[in-house]
Amino acid sequence: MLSLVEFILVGLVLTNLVLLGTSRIGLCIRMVAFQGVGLAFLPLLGHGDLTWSSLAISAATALLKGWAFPTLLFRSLESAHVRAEVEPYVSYSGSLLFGVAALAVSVWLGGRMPLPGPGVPQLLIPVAFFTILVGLFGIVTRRKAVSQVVAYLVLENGIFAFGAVALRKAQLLVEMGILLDVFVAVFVMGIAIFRINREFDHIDSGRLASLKE
Amino acid sequence: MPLVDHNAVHWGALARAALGLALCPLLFGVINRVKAKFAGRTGQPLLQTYFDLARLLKKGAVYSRTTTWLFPMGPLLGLACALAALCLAPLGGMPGLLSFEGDLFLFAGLLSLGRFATAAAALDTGSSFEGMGASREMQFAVPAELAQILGLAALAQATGSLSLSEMLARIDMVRWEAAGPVLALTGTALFLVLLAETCRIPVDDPNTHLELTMIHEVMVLDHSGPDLAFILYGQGVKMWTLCAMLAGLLAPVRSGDPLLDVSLGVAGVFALALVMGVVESSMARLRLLLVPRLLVGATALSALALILLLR
Amino acid sequence: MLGALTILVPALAGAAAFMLREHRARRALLVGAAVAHLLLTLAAFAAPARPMFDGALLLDEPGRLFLLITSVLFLAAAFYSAGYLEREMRGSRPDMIEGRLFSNSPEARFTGCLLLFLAAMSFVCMARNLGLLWVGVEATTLASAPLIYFHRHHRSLEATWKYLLLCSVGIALALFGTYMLALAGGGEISLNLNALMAAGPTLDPVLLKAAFVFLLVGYGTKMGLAPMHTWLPDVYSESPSVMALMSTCLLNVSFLAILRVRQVLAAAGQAQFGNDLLVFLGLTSMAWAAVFLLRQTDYKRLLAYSSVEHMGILAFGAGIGGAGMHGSLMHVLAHGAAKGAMFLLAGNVLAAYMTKNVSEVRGAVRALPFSGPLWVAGVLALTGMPPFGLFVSELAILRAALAGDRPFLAVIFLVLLAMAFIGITTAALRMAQGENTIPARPEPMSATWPPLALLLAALLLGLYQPAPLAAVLAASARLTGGF
Amino acid sequence: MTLFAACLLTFLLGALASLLPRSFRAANALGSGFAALGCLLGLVPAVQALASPQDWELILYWPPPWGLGALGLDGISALFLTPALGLMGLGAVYGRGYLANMEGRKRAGPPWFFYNILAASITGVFSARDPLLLLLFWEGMALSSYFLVCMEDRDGSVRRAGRIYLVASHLGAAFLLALCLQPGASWPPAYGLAPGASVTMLPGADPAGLIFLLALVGFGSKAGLAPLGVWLPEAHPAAPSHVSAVLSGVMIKTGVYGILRVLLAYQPEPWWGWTLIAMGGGTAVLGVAGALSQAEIKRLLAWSSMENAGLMLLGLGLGTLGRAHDAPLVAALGFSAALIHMVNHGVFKSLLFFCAGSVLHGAGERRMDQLGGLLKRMPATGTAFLVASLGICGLPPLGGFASELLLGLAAMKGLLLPTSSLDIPSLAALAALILCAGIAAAVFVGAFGAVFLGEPRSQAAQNAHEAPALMRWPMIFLACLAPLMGLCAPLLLNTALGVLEPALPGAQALGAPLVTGLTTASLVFALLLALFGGLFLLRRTLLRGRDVRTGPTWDCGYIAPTARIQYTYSSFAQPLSEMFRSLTGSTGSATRPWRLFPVRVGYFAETQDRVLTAFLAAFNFMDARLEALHRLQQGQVHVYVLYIAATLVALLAWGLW
Repeated sequence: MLSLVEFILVGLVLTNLVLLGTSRIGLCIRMVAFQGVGLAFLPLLGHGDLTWSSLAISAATALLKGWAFPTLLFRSLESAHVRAEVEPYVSYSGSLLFGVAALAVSVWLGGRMPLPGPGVPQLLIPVAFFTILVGLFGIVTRRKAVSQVVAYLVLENGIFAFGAVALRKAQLLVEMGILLDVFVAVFVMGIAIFRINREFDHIDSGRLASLKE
Repeated sequence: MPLVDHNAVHWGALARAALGLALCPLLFGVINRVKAKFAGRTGQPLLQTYFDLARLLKKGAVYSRTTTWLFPMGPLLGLACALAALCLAPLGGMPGLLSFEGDLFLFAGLLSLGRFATAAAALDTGSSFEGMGASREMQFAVPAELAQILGLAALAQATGSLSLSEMLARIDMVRWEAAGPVLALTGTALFLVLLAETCRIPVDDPNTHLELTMIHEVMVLDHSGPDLAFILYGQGVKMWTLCAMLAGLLAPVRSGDPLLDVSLGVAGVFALALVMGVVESSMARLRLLLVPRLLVGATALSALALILLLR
Repeated sequence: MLGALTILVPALAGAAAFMLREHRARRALLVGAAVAHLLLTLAAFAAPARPMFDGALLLDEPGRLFLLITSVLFLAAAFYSAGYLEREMRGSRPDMIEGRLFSNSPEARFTGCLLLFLAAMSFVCMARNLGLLWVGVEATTLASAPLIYFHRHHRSLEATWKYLLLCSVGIALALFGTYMLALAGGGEISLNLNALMAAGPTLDPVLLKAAFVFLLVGYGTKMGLAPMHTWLPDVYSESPSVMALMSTCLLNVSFLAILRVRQVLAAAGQAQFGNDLLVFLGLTSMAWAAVFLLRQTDYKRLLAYSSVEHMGILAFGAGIGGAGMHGSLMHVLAHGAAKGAMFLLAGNVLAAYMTKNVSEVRGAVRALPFSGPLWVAGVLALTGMPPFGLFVSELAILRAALAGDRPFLAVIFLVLLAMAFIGITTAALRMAQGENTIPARPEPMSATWPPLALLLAALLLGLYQPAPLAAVLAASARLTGGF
Repeated sequence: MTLFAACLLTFLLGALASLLPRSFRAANALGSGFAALGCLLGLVPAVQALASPQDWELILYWPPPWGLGALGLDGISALFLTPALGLMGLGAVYGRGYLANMEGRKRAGPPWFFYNILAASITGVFSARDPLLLLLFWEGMALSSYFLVCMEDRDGSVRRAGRIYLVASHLGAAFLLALCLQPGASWPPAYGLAPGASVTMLPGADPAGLIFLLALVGFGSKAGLAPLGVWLPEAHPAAPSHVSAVLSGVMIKTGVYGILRVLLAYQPEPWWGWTLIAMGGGTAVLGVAGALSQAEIKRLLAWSSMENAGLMLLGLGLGTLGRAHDAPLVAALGFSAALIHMVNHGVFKSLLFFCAGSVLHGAGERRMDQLGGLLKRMPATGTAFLVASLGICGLPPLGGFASELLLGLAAMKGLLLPTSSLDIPSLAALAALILCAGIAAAVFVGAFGAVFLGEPRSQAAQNAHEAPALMRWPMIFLACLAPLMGLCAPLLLNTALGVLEPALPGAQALGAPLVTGLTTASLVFALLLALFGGLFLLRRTLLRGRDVRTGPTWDCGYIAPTARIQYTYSSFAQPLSEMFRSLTGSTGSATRPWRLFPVRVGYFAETQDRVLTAFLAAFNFMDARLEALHRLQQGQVHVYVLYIAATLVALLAWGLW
């Protein structure tokens, strides 16, 4: 069991690095989808007993993160007829270097955290931190609105992974609410991107800077 | 122990005041006579001022169309102030009619009220010359008043009393020996103030004939008849009062006998008139721009005296 | 169950508003729902607090306080927007800054989202479970996004985007913080506030601190604490004034969320840490706002920065604790009323002068016989002048700060207040005075009564507090770690 | 007590009532009527409290948030309150006439609303027995006066003045907040409080000294002390005249009142006195020197208000030094001098502003160099102005002299003390006093001459007309009061000493000889008046039946005199203002004669207050620096996210290490 979890986590790290390194938005979206599917298993594997609630949660997660978001993002990407390039402020190699640094930092931070009980891999907290950092980094450095949303999803995934550890006894209400919110958030963002593209003929959020002092 | 009991009316002073009222026009005569002698002329008779006053009082008057009711009040108030001041001033160490702690401020206040009245009356004519004169008068008054008060403060410090009569009564040979230089400084300062207040050379030339250079004379250009008489007499009273005080400071001979003291005081007053005459005939009036400096100098003198006492 | 109704009624009304075709009926629905909500709230005041959904929802004293101000502001907003939507031109019209054509988004969406927004905020007011709290706060964000984009032009779209992105990031951090809180409890306990507070001393301090930092930054982003407030001026200046008014409630409920978390911190004996952070962020916000209030050229942004300033005051008061907490809770009410009135008045000024530029508005007192004087009064209220409520609350906070062991904080507080005062009055009074640049004009009822009522409320708070209100204030101050 | 409550209530009712009616006249009548009535009601208990100490306290059972506060009248309050109420009442009567000619241009409601609020607040400030109440009334006073100052807000300069005033008074109030909110603060501070007994504000700092400084800055800024009161010459002239009268005649005193309370409460240190005397002397000289070079009459009056505030502070300073060096006589003299000067200045300055107002009303011209010859056209106003000028210059036989005499006496007594501890400050005070008296005389004789005497210099002055009765009577009343106050100076002094008795035990006994002294002075006044009357009669008899002709003014043979050759105020004051140019930085612009036949020759002076300009420059500098920070909000959402992340990291670093 545990090895599977670790396998997922390593996958998470690798996908993050890919996200940092790649220039194609489409690839980014797929990577995030992979992450989502992977994360969907965590509620089941995190701790021994299978409950209906955890089943439901993982199913919903898989459905949303694995299918709904990617389709939504691809839709808005197609609607905006732009080059599917990430166009970051920081070069790809620079981003990768940051990734390495972030990994180191998060491993160190994870060391400072108390042990999250039995049956939970050491790796999980550092990985979660790492994913969150990568997400933030993505939002800060990516130009296109779509890629910012993608980065936001990464951030979300990191947090979700952490939550899978933190909330050992899953609370259906809370989890569902959270999932729903995230879904609506992404949905609204998608609409916003669609509008932006129609108004400005670009989705470069770096150029949305008319409101300032 | 106070030599003079305040808050009491000194009836003897009435006589002294009357003396002043009678003799003050003579001061002009003395001064003019001294000047005439210096100039080698025979000069006017000593009593000329009395004649002038009598003639003026007999005359009618001419008023400018510009003026208001305020105009004739000026001379009246000026004279009234001078008289009131006379009531405060001691003569030859003998107290004035009224005295109280701090009457030196009242004394200065009366003088400046008279000045205010004269200046206002001058402005009432709307003449540019008289406005000029008033401006100068008020300007010179600022340092003069300062010098006077600080000088009197020095006297107060020296004698430890705050009323004119008291402090002048306390000045005698002993104090001169004790604080000679200080009293001398104060005396000089007060003498300069005297010159300024009575508009004598070197501050002002009473018998100049060019309006542009006048100060006091130009302010009274438009007064005539009894008004002019009041002004003239007021000048006399003012000069008498100031001279009396200064004489009391400079001639500190106090015999117990009141008659002797008073006569000494009167002698001192006329001696001062002589000195003024000598000054007038021996030097020219200062340039107007220099006058404030002279008076500020006087202020400096009295301030110096005060500080010498304080240390 | 009354509490639950305050969520259900607006939610259902919102759903209905999407369906309704008829404009007039929809507006009636809006006002009706607002009135009903206020009535329910007052009723809930009377009724004792009963937990719902096994303690997930509970309308305790702080919740009531925030629910009350939310409900009152919403009522004013409803009345105002009834007339506002009436006056809003149909079809596309030139934008007053860029001159391009733009149109409004459908009124149904506006009204519906407004009601859903209210529902979400009521939900936040009574959520006892930190997870549900988070859900509610995020829901407010999502429900309000379409409101910002009511006028469909570039700037409002940009504002919407920034709002979405920044708030989502902040909220995500808050979620992380929530999880950390759970982890601090060893992951075994639920996120229920009572459970967490019960487990207080056993919580892991390091995790707890980290969790609080995440939650503070996360909810602070929505509350508009500098430097996370950056979305706020854009939103306030580009959205209709009704939305701006409601977002005042938004800031308030986020503050409530922070207070909830601080309760846990206090239970764990870490209150001092939380207070230091609050004081620090509070002063930072006040300073930042003061800097941007000086020489501010856009009066809607001016109001926005003054909101940042007042959020700073709230945080400062909460951080000072003791009587400061009481003051800051009272400040929530007073500031809510005053700021709401100011936004509506700003809307009137904008409608009359067609410009948001301070230097182009002159003589508002003469041009707008009602809104002009009200505007001046509002400026005084906002700058904490007597006898308005903000004077009292700021006085209480200042007093607590002076009585505390760090009086220099009070000195800084005073200086920043003075700077803000100079900035606001210089700009706002300049607008009111002088020769009016536009002719005097009559004003519609619906545009003048709501701000007047709100200002009167702010005034009343300064002069007199009804006994139940005072009781609730005291109780909630006690609950949220003051006295 | 009931009367006092009724007074406050009347003000509040008046405030509301003046807003109700739509017709101008009704609002005007209501507002002024209520204000006047309130003042009358208040005067009764005030005078009672002055006569005999009152023990009642008006407890306000106020619901939360304020809790209860108390109002009360002890001697000091009463001594401040009595003239205040009287003047505000007269101001109300005058204001009704003054506003009447604005019918159609403005609404009468708001001005009277704020006037009533102002009256209520001032009454409250003088009678508050609780720091919170004091703050409340203080802010109310500042706000209402601000709106009154801004009444003519169509005028840009008025707006500017208002802005400066608002900011200044708010900054001042900030210090009062700190003063009144410190733990254990009480108002008025109890007598004989040990330094720092109640205060724990800044550990380490000398608490009583800190309180003194807070009070000095907070109250002093309202009293117009340089350099804090630089707003004063801007704000006071901008207001309508009856308001200027209240601001200058009454509101300044609230500042003096506050400082006095603090000084009496604590055992002062010598440096307090030095500070007060330095500030007071500086203010007095700066104020009167500034008045020298003013072009507008109301500005001139405002500057002279600054001077008089300085004189009051001199008195307070001497009194403080007297207490610090336990010279009870000097203490009693200094404080009572300040109190009496407060009363006198109130009367005279209000009267002066009334006159200035009626000149404005009658001639519609505020520049002195455009006026002239008004004494013929507005005799009542002119006479009143003359009387008030004599009073404000401290000339006998009017009240002003008494206070300056006491001030001088205090300084002299300080000099005469055997110890040398008071020498330098007393000397400085004396010099400043005399200097100011001299210059003030020049200023006011010049102003009076330029405005009321000579020939009118403009058409406006030519067509000037006397003020309506409603404006005339208050002036006449005050003008008649002036000589009375001179003759009743001993009574006033006795009252002041009695009022100070609780704070300075034995003051009355020490002051007794001075009272008799003042009585002698009043005797001299009577003598003076008698002499004047006698001479007047003498002149009448002399001139009866003689030919009294009228002719042109003696013009030295110049054939075509015009009104423009008269000395203007600027030229009248020029020699003196030259002396003080370095101090005031007055900008005199002289057009010197040029060529053989000079065309235009002129001189014009206007003081641009240096301190104020310095302050404004500093503010603008700071503004500009801070504006540079606006770049932080530069519109890029990425950077905003970075802010969030940075804050997160920073706080985490703070929290976890």
